[in-house]
Amino acid sequence: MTIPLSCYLILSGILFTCGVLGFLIKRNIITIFMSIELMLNGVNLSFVAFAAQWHALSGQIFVFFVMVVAAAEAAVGLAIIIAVYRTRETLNVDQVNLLKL
Amino acid sequence: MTPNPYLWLIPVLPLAGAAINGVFGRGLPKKAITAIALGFCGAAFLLALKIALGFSPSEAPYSFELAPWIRAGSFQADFSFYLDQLSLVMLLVVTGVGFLIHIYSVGYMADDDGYYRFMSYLNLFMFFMLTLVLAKNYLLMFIGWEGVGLASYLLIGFWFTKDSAAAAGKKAFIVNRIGDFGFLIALFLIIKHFGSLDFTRVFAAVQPLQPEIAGTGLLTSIGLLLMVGAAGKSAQIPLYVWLPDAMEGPTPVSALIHAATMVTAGVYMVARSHVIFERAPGALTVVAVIGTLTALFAATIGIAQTDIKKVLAYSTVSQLGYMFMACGVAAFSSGIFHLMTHAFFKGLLFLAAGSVIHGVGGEQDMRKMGGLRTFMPWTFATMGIATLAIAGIPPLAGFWSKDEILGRAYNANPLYWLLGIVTAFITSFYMFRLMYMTFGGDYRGAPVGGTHGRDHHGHGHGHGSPHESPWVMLGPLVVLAILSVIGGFVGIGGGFEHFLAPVFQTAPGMELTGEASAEAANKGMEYLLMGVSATVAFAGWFFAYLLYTRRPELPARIASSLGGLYRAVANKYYVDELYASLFVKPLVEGSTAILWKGVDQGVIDATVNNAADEARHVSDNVRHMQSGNLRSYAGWVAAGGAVVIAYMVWMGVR
Amino acid sequence: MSITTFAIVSIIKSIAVIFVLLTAVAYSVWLERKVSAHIQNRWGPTRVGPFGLLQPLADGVKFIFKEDLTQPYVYKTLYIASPIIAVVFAITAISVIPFGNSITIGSITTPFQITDLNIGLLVVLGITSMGVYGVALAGWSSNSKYSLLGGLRASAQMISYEVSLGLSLIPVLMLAGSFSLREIVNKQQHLHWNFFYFPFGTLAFFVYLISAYAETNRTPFDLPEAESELVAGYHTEYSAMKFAMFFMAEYANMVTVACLSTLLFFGGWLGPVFGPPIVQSLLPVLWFCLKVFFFMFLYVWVRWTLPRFRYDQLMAFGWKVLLPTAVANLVVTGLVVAWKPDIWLVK
Amino acid sequence: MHLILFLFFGGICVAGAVNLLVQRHPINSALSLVVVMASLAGEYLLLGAEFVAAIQVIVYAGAIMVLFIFTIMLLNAGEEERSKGSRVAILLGIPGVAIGGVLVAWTLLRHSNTAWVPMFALPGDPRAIARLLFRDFLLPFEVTSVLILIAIMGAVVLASKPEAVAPPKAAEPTPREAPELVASGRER
Repeated sequence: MTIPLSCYLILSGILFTCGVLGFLIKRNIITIFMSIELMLNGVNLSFVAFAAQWHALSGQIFVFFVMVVAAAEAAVGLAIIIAVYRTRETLNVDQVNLLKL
Repeated sequence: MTPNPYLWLIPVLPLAGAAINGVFGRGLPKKAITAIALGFCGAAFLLALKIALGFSPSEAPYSFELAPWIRAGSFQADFSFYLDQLSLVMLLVVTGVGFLIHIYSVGYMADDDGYYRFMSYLNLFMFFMLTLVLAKNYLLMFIGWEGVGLASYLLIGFWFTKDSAAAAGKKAFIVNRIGDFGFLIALFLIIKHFGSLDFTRVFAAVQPLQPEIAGTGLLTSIGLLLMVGAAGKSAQIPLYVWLPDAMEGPTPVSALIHAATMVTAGVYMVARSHVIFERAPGALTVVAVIGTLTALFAATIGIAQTDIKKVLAYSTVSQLGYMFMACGVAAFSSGIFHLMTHAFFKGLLFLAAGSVIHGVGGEQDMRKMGGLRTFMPWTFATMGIATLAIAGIPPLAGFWSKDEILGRAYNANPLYWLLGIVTAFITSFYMFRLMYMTFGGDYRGAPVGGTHGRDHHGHGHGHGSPHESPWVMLGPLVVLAILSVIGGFVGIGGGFEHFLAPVFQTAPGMELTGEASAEAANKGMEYLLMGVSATVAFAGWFFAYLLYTRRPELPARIASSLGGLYRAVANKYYVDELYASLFVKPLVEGSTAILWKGVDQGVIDATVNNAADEARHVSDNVRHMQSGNLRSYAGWVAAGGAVVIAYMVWMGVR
Repeated sequence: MSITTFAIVSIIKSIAVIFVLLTAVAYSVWLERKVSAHIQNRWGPTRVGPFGLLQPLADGVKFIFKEDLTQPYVYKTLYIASPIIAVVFAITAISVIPFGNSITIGSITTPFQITDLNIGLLVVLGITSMGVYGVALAGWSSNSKYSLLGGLRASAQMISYEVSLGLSLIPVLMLAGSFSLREIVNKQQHLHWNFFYFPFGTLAFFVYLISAYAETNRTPFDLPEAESELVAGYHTEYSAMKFAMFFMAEYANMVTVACLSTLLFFGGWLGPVFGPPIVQSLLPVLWFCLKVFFFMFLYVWVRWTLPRFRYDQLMAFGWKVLLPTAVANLVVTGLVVAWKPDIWLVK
Repeated sequence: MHLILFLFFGGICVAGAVNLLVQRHPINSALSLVVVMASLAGEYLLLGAEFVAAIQVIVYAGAIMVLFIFTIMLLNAGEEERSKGSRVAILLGIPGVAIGGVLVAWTLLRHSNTAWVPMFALPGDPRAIARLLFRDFLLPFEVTSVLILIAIMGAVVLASKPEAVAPPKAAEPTPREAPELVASGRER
């Protein structure tokens, strides 16, 4: 009942790549934000996998920290999105390319 | 005596006064400013007196270390003070005369807007001067040296709204820099060869060296460089030009800084370094020659000046020349003796001149004075005493000190003596000329009042004739007059010299010709010389009387008959113009052409500008990367990430 | 026990539990109607069966045969998916709840629990937190103002109170030192129920209860479906079986909360046990059911006693009163556990 | 068994991730992300990190993603517009991602037979994790709590209406749940 570590890592890589791709091709700022979360999750998976391989629980601790950061990031990020939407009335990042209103 | 542990307080007290007045003075009432300035300065004076009374020669020198300052390897320079007979004399002169002049300033500057500033600067000057005097090493001395320069600059340019004052301040500062340059190099040489700047350690290292009688060497170079510094600070040829201009400052400043104390710092420094000079006869000769020439040279200029303060300024230069002459013939204690008496009578002369200027409403041209004897009797009396003193009329202070110098000079080289006697004659002449022009005859000036004079302090209340100064100004005059009368008696029979002897004693077998022959000079010779100098002084008086009271038309005739010579003298031998065309103009033009147009614009600015232009070009092209589009940023990041990954994989493969 | 037996037993247990749960849900509706009627001096359902006992059955039939309206402007996939999500998560949550000790039938001994996880409590929390999606998506996909407002209110309220809820459970975990529900119960032997650890246990219980009421959108926190302002909140546009699913989800959640209250604060199935072995293994289940029944009754009682909050009051209460209380309680409990005074911790 | 479970959850995971990219409505993307996270929790369970799995569900799926959906509902985000924004993203970014991904995958596959991970390899016992978290990682833990606090304040300031920050109001609700926001978001 064992599988190679690289399986997990490849899965994690696929998730990460999907996140990057989402960042590149998505126009909706919320979806882009979700892509970031996807990348974070991909990284989390590799953390846990490495923790399992090397029998070091600190890998899992890192996951917690990543989650905390993700939560903080989500709170602030979504607040920013709301603020942006209020001023620009759009969520399309292609239309939000000027700092000036 | 217990060496006073509060020695360090003497310089620090005026500093505190300066700080308080300088920081809070603007908002303080005038009385508080006065109290602070006088209080701190007076406290320093009292402390100095206390130390002097408790001074016992057997325990001197006494040194006190306040705090470590620079300690790098074996090199060491601390905030430490040094008290021996020499610095004690200086201490008393500086604090005493300084305190009197502080009191005088209260009256003199009473109506000035910058009163707090003035008092703060004066106190600051006191601090630096006392640091200079009390320093135990050359570095701390240099701090004081530069500090008095700063205070002098600030005070000369005290009325900085006046162009001439500001220019004079700058001139004094810059000319002093030349001297300081020499001083600094001397310090470097001392560090290099003796590894220390501490007086005792340096002198202990110099002591065993042989005098460089034939030829020159290290000590000669150090001595010459020190002399350059001293010439700058003490206004000797060729760096004397700043002192007459420094008369732009308020008169108390002229009295305190440019007559009594700061300008004598050079003499003090040379005397302090006597160990070095004694072993460098070449340097000593240079000192003597410079001193003698300066004395004569400045005195001749003094004849033709009409500005009362300028006359005194050239007189100061001349008297400083005497002091250097004394040092140059290794009669250091005579130099210091003359320094002290000179501080009394020259300070008095300046203060009295200030009183005169004050009384006639800011006029400084003697041709517009005259007959003031009746208007200001106290000023006349005190100034008369000072004039007698400086002219060398026995038994006043100047006679004793000047005579001692001349006697020593005669022993060293009669030529010095001859020039010195001529100078004494000229001195006597122009001083009495000043007296007759100012106080004799009838009043030639315009009615005083209304217009504010050059010294800015014109009186609000108009009055028609010159008037006597208030007692706060006359008090210091009287005290100084008394000192000018009796100050010379300490030197009778070599008392002063014996007091200073421990400082200037030389190692056995090292007596120089001047010193040695001075001991051997017979009494008869001495009295003869005394008689000659007294005669010369009276002769000068007589000539002045003749020319300016008996035959007032003579001076003009003499002047016209002398023609070019007179014009040269009146124009100070064109030295300023010479310096301007010789040094200043090439310097300015060189700086403009090479440094400004060539280096600054051509190289530095060009580099900066071209770099900026290039940066703008590059950024013009690169800025398209920063489109503001989030996704294109992500694209760049992804591409960059790919590069990084590729690099790392490639490294891993390799 | 072989894998096959394990699988068979598990399947049997799951079916039984789901059946019991659905029945309980149905009869808690009946209970609610009855109790509220009696509180209001009415009779409640009486027509169908004795005391109206068959009323739930009739309701079910009615739901099934009603016309299932799907409005043309809804976001269809999610409109259909959200009631399913709601009910699935509500029922799943019961899977880690232990009802009693264990029972031995023949050679097979199995606990009264579908599965015992050592992070049981976390699983319950996780599953209930997923329940928000059903409500939120229902509100959004209906494409109606009332629904959207109801959905927004519901999701905001649920995530807000989930914080207090989680924090109120931590004292219990500290006292028990385990996430396993079974172990938490076993630590409360001899009437050392967590509720009786005054004050922090008691306080934690009340914080938990209030938060749980808000979590399940029950009065006085039933703002999401406040009929006087939002018609019916997030399920305004739902009818027939889809509406029934939300209904079931709500009552299933209530049951879960009641079970958790019992397990965490009131000693679970613990109670006097006697008699032959089969009775000994069934009696705890009875105690458990009685306690749960009490909490179900409490729900109804509270509903007809307290008025509804205003929405800003609800939020202010949650963030400014309940959360600080829970945190303070947490700190106190932590200190006590670390200090271990015998007065409180008799174990 | 392990492989089957891994492939099962992994398949769901990848399907969810791809769906996130394909879907044009943000709410669908969000739901696919929830699916990804839930199946990731399954993967964590396979690795034995049960506590991480539970937290993953509670925090990520239960809180963060709810926040996302909440925002989508609040802003009433519609279908994505197919605007042409960036050539760079297409011309540089996607090849970059492709190259990076391929390189990483290639590297991983080259070393694929080095380490094998058994099922439930490292039991992430809550007790052990707590011990580690509150002893060895106490400082980072406290730092992250400060971070969270700052994030909360930032979110409140950013999301509250400009005029809502200054004037004193009775019982100011937390902005992201504020009813007036709900109303205004809907009205737009």
